[in-house]
Amino acid sequence: MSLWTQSIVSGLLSGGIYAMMSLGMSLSWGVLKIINLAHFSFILLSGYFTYQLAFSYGWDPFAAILVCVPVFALAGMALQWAFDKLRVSEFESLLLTFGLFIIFESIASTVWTADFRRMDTVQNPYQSQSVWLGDIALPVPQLAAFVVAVIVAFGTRYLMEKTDFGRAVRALSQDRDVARAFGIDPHRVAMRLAGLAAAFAAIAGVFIAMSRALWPGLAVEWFGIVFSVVILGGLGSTLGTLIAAVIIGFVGGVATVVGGPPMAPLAIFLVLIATLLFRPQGIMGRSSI
Amino acid sequence: MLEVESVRAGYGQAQALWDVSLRVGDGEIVTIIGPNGAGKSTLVNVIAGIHPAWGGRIVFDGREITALPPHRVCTAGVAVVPEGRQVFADMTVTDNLLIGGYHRAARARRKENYERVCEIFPRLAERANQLAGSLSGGEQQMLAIGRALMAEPRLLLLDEPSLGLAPVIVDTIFEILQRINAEGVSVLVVEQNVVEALELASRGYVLEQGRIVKEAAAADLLDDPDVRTAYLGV
Amino acid sequence: GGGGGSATTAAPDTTAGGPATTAGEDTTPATGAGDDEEAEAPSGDPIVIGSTLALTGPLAPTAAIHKVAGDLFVERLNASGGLLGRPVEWRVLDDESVADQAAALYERLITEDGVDLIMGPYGTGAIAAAIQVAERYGYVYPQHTGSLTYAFGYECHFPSWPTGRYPNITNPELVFDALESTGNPPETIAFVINQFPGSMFVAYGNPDTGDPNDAKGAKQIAEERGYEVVLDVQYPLDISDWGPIAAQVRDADPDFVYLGALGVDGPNLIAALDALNYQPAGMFMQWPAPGPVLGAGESAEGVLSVTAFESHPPFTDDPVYAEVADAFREAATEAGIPYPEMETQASASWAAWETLVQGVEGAGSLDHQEICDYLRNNPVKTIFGEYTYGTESNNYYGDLSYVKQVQDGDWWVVYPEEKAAPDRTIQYSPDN
Amino acid sequence: MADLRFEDLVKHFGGVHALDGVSGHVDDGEILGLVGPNGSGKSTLINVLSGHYEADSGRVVLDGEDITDRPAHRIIEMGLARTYQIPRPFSTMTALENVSVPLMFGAEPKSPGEAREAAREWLEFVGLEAYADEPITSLNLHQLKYLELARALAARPRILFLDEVLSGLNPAEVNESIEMVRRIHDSGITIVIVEHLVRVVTSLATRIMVLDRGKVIADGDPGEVMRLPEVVTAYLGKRAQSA
Amino acid sequence: MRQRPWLGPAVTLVVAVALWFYPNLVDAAGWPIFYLLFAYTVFFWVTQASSWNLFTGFSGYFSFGQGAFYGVGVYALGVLVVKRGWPLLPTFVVGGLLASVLGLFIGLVVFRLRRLRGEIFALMTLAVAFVLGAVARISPTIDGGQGIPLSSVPTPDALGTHPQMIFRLGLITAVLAVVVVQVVQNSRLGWGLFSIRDDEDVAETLGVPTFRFKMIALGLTSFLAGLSGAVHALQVSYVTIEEVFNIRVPLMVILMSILGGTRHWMGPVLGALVVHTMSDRLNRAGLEAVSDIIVGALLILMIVAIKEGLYLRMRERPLVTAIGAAVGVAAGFVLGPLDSAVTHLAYTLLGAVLGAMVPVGRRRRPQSGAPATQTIEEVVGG
Ligand SMILES: Nc1ncnc2c1ncn2[C@@H]1O[C@H](COP(=O)(O)OP(=O)(O)OP(=O)(O)O)[C@@H](O)[C@H]1O
Ligand SMILES: Nc1ncnc2c1ncn2[C@@H]1O[C@H](COP(=O)(O)OP(=O)(O)OP(=O)(O)O)[C@@H](O)[C@H]1O
Ligand SMILES: [Mg+2]
Ligand SMILES: [Mg+2]
Repeated sequence: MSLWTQSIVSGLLSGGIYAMMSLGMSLSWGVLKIINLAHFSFILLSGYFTYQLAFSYGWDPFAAILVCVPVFALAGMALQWAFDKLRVSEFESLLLTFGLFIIFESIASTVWTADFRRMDTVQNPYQSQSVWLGDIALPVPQLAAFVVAVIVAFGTRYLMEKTDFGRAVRALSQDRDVARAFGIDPHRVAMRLAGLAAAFAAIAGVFIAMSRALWPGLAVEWFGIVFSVVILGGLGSTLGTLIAAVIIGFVGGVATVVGGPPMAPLAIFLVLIATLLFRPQGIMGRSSI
Repeated sequence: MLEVESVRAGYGQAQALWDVSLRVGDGEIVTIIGPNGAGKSTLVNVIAGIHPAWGGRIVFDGREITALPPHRVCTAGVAVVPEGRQVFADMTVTDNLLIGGYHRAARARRKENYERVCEIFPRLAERANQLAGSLSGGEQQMLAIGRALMAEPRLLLLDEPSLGLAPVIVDTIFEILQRINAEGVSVLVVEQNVVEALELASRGYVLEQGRIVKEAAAADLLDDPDVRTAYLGV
Repeated sequence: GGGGGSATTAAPDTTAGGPATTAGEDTTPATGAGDDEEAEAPSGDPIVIGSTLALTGPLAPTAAIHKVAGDLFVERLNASGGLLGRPVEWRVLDDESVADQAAALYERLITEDGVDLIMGPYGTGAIAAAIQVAERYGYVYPQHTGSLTYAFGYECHFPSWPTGRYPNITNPELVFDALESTGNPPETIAFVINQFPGSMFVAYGNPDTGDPNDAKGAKQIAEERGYEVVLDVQYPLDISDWGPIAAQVRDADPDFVYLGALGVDGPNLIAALDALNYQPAGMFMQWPAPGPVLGAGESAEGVLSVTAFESHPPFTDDPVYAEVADAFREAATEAGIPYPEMETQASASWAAWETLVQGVEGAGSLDHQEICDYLRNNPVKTIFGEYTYGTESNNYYGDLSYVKQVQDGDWWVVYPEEKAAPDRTIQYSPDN
Repeated sequence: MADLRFEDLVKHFGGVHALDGVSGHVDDGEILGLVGPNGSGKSTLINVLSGHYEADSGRVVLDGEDITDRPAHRIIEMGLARTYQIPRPFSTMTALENVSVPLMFGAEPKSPGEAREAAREWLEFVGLEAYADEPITSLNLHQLKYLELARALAARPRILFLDEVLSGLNPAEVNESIEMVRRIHDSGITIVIVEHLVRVVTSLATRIMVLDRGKVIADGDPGEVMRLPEVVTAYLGKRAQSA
Repeated sequence: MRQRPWLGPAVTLVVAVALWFYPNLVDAAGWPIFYLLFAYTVFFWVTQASSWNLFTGFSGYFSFGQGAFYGVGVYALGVLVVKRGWPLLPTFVVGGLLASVLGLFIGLVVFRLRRLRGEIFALMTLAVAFVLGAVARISPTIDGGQGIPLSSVPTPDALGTHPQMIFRLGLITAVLAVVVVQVVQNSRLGWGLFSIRDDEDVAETLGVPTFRFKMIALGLTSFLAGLSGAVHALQVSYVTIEEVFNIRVPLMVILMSILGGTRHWMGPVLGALVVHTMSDRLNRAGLEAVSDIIVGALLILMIVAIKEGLYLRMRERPLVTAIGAAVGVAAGFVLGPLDSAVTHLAYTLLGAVLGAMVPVGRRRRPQSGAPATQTIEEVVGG
């Protein structure tokens, strides 16, 4: 029994990391209409920053958030500024950021080599720590990622649905000219949102670095899961993203126990296909129009 | 209030406006009439800053706004009802209206304005949570007008506000224009209901092929034989 | 002076300083090819050796080590007189960890660039793809890490990784022998296997080759030895969530975990087990990235793996290789490799280069048939010792693997006794 | 020979009853004016009849054949074409290409080459020949409406639904357009026209059907219908009544 | 030009017949055999990109399914020929057909649902590739994690040496793909797909049988992708799940098609040629550290400077393109090592691409017209 509960719990918790990686992507794609592959690079680089801060200066990995968030928020804003200037469309953004992705990967491998980088247990004591709920272990990095993802998802949802900032970005994404004619400064608003999305990537990177080894090609492995989460959750829907991530984590955890790890991707993607067939707009997507 | 001097504009290599000049006085209602494709919408968009001017000057309230981006034109006090509705299709009716009152000056009285719009267009209140894109054509037009009213402009630009509206609503629209004008808002309206528009306005311009060809008091235009044959079809 | 030749190498300047001077003082070239004269500066047109490596993509972390090793080797080779008196240039291209890319690149190196010699790439797929090209053009094909021993039948293919023809048998036998040497072998064992062709082969064998010896694997051998297999899971290469696997391991509570691991699978599983507050009595890892395992600290103590060379005695008893190991450490550190010790991967690379060089020197020409014949008929001296390519067994030489273990925060060879580091013995006790 | 009947059509969007049991018919050769306040369900009716939407319930019969569940491309093939109130051109094609698409399909499909030739003439018919090879972005709203018209005509329909094609024209242009609609009608096409310009409807329509909140509230002779008190209060308002 | 839909396919076939003898020329002239392989790889990408474009470029349904279709082809060959001992040549076609069965099955399920468009469709197709990968991993009859070595596949003598054979097989598939796309582009199917891309509902109400057209297009696309995958298996020589069912093929194909332009059959062909030539030469230059940065930067530059795709841009600006190409040729002689035809090709293409980026050109303004006073009969009759 504890095998089951433990596996399900760790599946659910890994949903927290998936969510954290996907939230910014969802915002950027759903609202800014930028399919930002550089988002993956931000996650990876933020992971490397965390590693480097711990390695060179003995920083606690959690403290790395203080550096990574502002750095990548600025980077995200700068990118958005460029996208705005170039008037990049959705598809163009995919290719353009693919170019950036290649460049960032190559930079990472120049700076940190292609070899694995992983904080040891002294630099990152959290990798082997857990919070215990009875006999269920909640590993600290995953738990932290999960908690932060929940907060971020609800916070962002509030921001997008209930505040003027949220309405402004949505309006902008639908009809830029008219939105501008109602006093919305497109650059400022979009850059702030892009900064936010990149900040989420930075946080995700910190948690990734805390729980696994880094290498420059790692980011490609995330494409499948993150795109699945983003689309299953409904583009731009933060709550949907969270739910989708948790579902995927849960399905993966259960499938690993039932049929072995190779079943996990099969189960995840079958559930994904089934869900889309029955709810094609995604979990939280709008149902009308 | 608004001075447009020798404005030129166009699309790509194609010029659509040639040295257009016009004026809207404080508290005035001015109408522009003209045939299809004359450049009326282009002119409205140029004034609102949505479309760039190639040359000329636009002065609003003594301040040059020619090259200002649209959001700055908006904060200066100009709101627009664009041609063909252009509502935010994937946002609810309420959110569309709130965007109307987004800029700082309008935000303070947003609640009252919202209620006022709902009172003018009860249909919008009924559909408050519907996505704007799924509204009927006329309902979207009401929303576009309501949204502009939310912005509390000092100059309201309307591009064919009656488009697709049932006669009974068209009446309402013209009443509203009169009412907000009485509250001190200047109005520049492009309208194909030429008779009603000229009855409402104090002055009118005739725009043909990108050029102003006539400017007169509205009543005079109504009686002008050229205008009558060209635009009233009588 | 020996400096002149280095201008023609493809080695980055950054590594040129240190090792070159060391090599200058040493009269014996690290190749072990045995020419005794004072190193002459190589002259003439460079001999171009072409190869690809997975400089990007999923195999890049390990390939990076082969890059450092190759660069270092070529640099020292040039410093010690080059090959056939000519300077050597290593042209290494990026195959992006993709097999068809590797095949195309070897085709290009051979037919368009007209390289004189080739060196094998890293990664099963690439090795298998390149071997066909090599065979097509009759090129001698030294190669360092191909573990699918049954798949490589080309007669001029010279694998330097000393696992023997049947790593699927020798490897597990070695590990289990080591465990049994403690007098207290495990009773229950868990198999956790990466679904990578090589690790699958070692763990389960491959029944499709027609050779009954290929059909065996670690699991069957464990069962034959009477261990009870309490868990048998396979996981995909790009697994991201180790929690459920760790839970299964904890649940099965085996005396020993046989992890058919690649790269950082090992430390990932250790961290996941740690989070569950569980530590198995013993664990074996197939081909781990050595550095990250050590990074797992306390929990990694006692972890076993296999190796063919470690930079400690008795392996460094030979001063030539002691010096090579030092030079490698320096070069790898310089290149930013986090765990710069010379161990299995780097030494396999080294041995492949030694094979190639001795083949050429032995044949005295660049004629591939002659080189091939020489290597098939003469032993070569490599970092692993004297090596005879076994013409009966797909050119695989015998098994020269040893068991190493993490003790006191570092890797030490612990079994068999004659190869164990001084005062090191295998530590394993399933009872506590 | 074009005889369209529909019975008890119902279409709900969430809580909105866009069509709430609408029955009616379009007789061969008539010009039916379809009017009603905004949001009364006119466009929805056209969407349902043309197969763009599936009705929740009800039946559509064309020439005795039940076409309720036919896919839209079969319906247009049977001679029923429509325009969109808010123009929906194919945005990456030129004006000419837009019009050539329906010519390639339907009952007498043409090859792409032939379709282009024929499309040019339809563009001429609506006065857009100068824009034939222009991208759609250089057409303004009213030009797009005419393009809608050309596209629908190019399908050679027997029944043509016009959803506010003439709105936004000034009175003089309206007069010309009325003539154009007449010419279309004279060529033997039955027309259903939705328009808020009362003058257009009254001068063209041979019969008028009035919708309000998804229900038919009046149906009959134009002169009489437009004087019914419920039509006046729901739709026309005071001024229009006096006009 | 538009009046001659047969012209494109005819030219393609003539070029193909000429190219058929290219291996003999290489042989006779003693050129590097690599040229054959280089050409094959271009053919491979031309096939994949054209096939992707046929469905996605034309209909606008963004598909990541290319990886799945390609993978089915690769594995069909691996499993059927290596494990089951099927003969080689018919298995190519079987690979295509199996991929096409998969494509049609996806279509049957997905196109029934009106709302499965846009990114949802993209995700569905992405998921299919992952599901196939997982199935292959679980099932030992397909792969089971061991991979399939293809070294033992006997190749038919009729097609010559391995490089000659792979060249000719690649040529056949590429020609097939290009001709199919050419024919589709100028047919009602093509126009139907274009209108689906712009507005599917409107297309349907204007008479386009959207479901049938999408099925046909997806069926063709998946067949071509599977066929080409089966051929490519011979080049991969060791098939593993990770290398086959990943996003490399779809990403490359998307990249090439969009760079070249998705609106014309020539776009993906040009995109494949340019991208593969450039990356091959950059790789050869051996600048590991910077070559990726150059690739990335070039990509960004091209996307930013040429939004409509290389082909349309070049056609619009033939002069600057030609000048650019000429400069490229000259630069090849001045800068480049004169050793390789491929290097020269790369310089030429680079010059042409840079030339096409130069912004020049102007547009006319049309005269407005009033509605004509014709009758419908006049229009129809005329
Ligand atoms: N986006 C555009 N690109 C190119 N040309 C355009 C564009 N929009 C409008 N035009 C052209 O500019 C001219 C003026 O158009 P505009 O929409 O301003 O006229 P209008 O007076 O508003 O006409 P209407 O009464 O039909 O609304 C027309 O010839 C039109 O074709
Ligand atoms: N997709 C939809 N989702 C939700 N509501 C819808 C949808 N389409 C139409 N409606 C609603 O159905 C009602 C009828 O709309 P319809 O477009 O048929 O009106 P109409 O009579 O054409 O009005 P108008 O004269 O303004 O064009 C409207 O209230 C509209 O808001
Ligand atoms: Mg206009
Ligand atoms: Mg309507």
